[in-house]
Amino acid sequence: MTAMQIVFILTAVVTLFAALRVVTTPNMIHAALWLIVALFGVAVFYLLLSASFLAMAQIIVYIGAIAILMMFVIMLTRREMRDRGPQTGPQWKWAAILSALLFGGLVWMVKSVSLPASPVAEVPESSIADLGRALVSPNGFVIPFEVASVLLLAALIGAVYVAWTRRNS
Amino acid sequence: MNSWLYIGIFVALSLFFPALLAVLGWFLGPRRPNPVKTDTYECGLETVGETWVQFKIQYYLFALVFLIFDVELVFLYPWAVAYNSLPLYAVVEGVIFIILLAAALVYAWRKGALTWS
Amino acid sequence: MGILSQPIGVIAEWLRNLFLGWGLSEGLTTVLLYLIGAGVLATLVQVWVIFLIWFERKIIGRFQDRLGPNRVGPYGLLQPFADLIKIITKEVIIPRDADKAVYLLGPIIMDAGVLAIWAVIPLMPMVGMDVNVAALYTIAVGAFATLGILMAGWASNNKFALLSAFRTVAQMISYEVPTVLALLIPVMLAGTMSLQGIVEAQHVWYIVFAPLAFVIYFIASVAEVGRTPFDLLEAESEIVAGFHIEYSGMVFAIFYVGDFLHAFTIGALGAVLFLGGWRGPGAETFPLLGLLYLWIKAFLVYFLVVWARGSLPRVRIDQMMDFSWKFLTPLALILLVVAAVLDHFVMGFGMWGRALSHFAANVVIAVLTLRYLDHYDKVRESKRRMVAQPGQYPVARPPVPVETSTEAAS
Amino acid sequence: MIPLDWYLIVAAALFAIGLFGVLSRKNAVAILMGVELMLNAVNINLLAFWRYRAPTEPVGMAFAVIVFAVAAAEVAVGLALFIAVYRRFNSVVADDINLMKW
Repeated sequence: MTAMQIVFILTAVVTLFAALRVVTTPNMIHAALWLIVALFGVAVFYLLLSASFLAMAQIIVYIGAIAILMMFVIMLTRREMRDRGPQTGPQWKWAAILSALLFGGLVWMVKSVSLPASPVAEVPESSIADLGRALVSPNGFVIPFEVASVLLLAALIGAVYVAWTRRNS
Repeated sequence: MNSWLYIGIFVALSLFFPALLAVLGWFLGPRRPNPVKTDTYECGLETVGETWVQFKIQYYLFALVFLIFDVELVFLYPWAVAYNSLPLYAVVEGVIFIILLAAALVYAWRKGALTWS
Repeated sequence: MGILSQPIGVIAEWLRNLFLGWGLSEGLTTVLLYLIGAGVLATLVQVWVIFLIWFERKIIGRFQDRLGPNRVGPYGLLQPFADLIKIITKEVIIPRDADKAVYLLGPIIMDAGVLAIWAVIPLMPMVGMDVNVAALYTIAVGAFATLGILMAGWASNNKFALLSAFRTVAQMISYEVPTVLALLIPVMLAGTMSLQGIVEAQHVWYIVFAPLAFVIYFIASVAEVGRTPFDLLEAESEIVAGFHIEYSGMVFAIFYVGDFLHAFTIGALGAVLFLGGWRGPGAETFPLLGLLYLWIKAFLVYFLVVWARGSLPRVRIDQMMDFSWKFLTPLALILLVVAAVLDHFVMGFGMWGRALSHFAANVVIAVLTLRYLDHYDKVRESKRRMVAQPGQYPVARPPVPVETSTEAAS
Repeated sequence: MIPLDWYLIVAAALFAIGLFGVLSRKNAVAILMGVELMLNAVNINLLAFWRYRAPTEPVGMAFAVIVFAVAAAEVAVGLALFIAVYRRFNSVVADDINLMKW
């Protein structure tokens, strides 16, 4: 067992435990904080996969912005500091069975195909510059790149329109 | 990979140092809690009402505009790294991207979402 | 390869051989070396903060025509240590209704989010961990400082702490946008996100290329730290405190230390990004000189922060939000577009030609911005309701208003 | 070196947990958190396949970046809807919002 594998297993345990807490804890703020731990674990996975740019983007976008936004909304949409009562619906047993089935099916599928044990090549030094070039090259992702920008613009307009009314103050 | 090992160790240490300070303070300081001392501090008065205030939607709007900007800026960083080797049309594509970003800003501005009231 | 040309290398080599001589494995030796390096740097930086506290009190004292601390030790140098001993013996009060784990984690995460930035700062040539996303790393780590504040405010179970945390976070994320935009310009000019690479690319300091970007970076960072003139959330002279109202003793001191450390860290980052980092005469042959240069430059920027604190009045929250979203962000966007288009055409002009054309463009933008602001001011002035002004009107009663104010409605 | 299927199994577990969250939670924000977990699981898969199959080409990274943008847009609009709903119903519990149910 190499050091990388130990780091991987530790990260996996922490991430999955945090994810479980996200879906089970009754306190919504705690759920958001556990979500941050889980997302941080995913960022560590990205680092292990040599995708350092995406690891940083994960932290900036998910932890720095999305998680903060979620905490804001949780604090905006509640009437008491402490949440009381169960936070899961009556259908939680069916949900658990379905999720377990899905997980079992996925594991069976992963195990039934032969997958490489090690990467075919190293990630080149210039991978970030390559990504930058690919995002604006006509043979690459220029259309998704600009469409993503338009999508975000649309999301902003939609969200501001929906959430913002003059009367709320 | 080695650099990330170092950074990982550094991050762990930077969590450890303030934690150590907190533990030091906990053990070296006195501990004599009483109901008045551990009460919520509100300028010396009794706490009025639940600890819940209807916060303004304003905060959400700032965080929202920030989220959109953050994601788009993350898109721009690879473009900036590759900048030196980009042909003119690729630079222009980046500029179009920035202009779309500016359009988002202008919309939020015109809508009044950025005005603190 | 003497101790002067490769100080860290020599020491690291010596330690490595020592550890290997003890029979430790190669991997464990590397981990131990990193642990020692990180530990030494983190400790030095934190001890440095103690000196900074003394320095800032002294300087602010002089600004305000006082002496500052002068009782404990020569020039009051030991004052922060006396304060430290005092605060360490104070009780850590945890409010009854607080969410204890989150309450204690808040300051720790906030402080760690500042300290961890030092992992990637290039201290001298060849030293400092060089990752290819270091510029983004500094922003990513900064996100944790924001998170720590939100946690602290929420866990205190105090509506004023929570309200203040909301405002602080709104302020921090608002000013993060211009910071990130300003950071994009050095990255674009250097063609790399590695801070070591950015320093090496600065044959001409980037403050010549992009003086306005430096100004934006500086203002936005000061606002992110929440220093005067942007400290309305903990306005010491007006309200009790901000999000840390329920904190006391050493746990409060962590916030305090984090605040000072953050101010110096933005100085170091500003020096690395815009002032050439460790660059200076002889730095390549004697790396320790590079460390000295970096420290002096970082200290200069830090002094600017203290200077601003000593001389500027506090702004209102609406002014502060407007300043970020309606002035700094559009300006940074314009700067970015101009720099991107201009640099493509002047790339072949040689180092100084490129630098000077960027500088000229910056001057033009600065002049246009100032003229626009002047014009905007006049327009606002003419729209404002006329009020009595001493000396202009003999009676205190204002004349009939010509135009009603439009500002009150918005 | 870590085998590829480790990543895939962790991603599958994360996806299953996210799905459980989406199906079982009552609070709408918590449901959105489950969706975030699922999106992250997908991203781990994308990057793992990129790393092991085609690390020399930036395709996988570009895909992951686009997923980021979609996730951000989804969160922004979703949370805005919750705020609008909260203003109307004074609740973000999914079962309470049943105006369109019958």
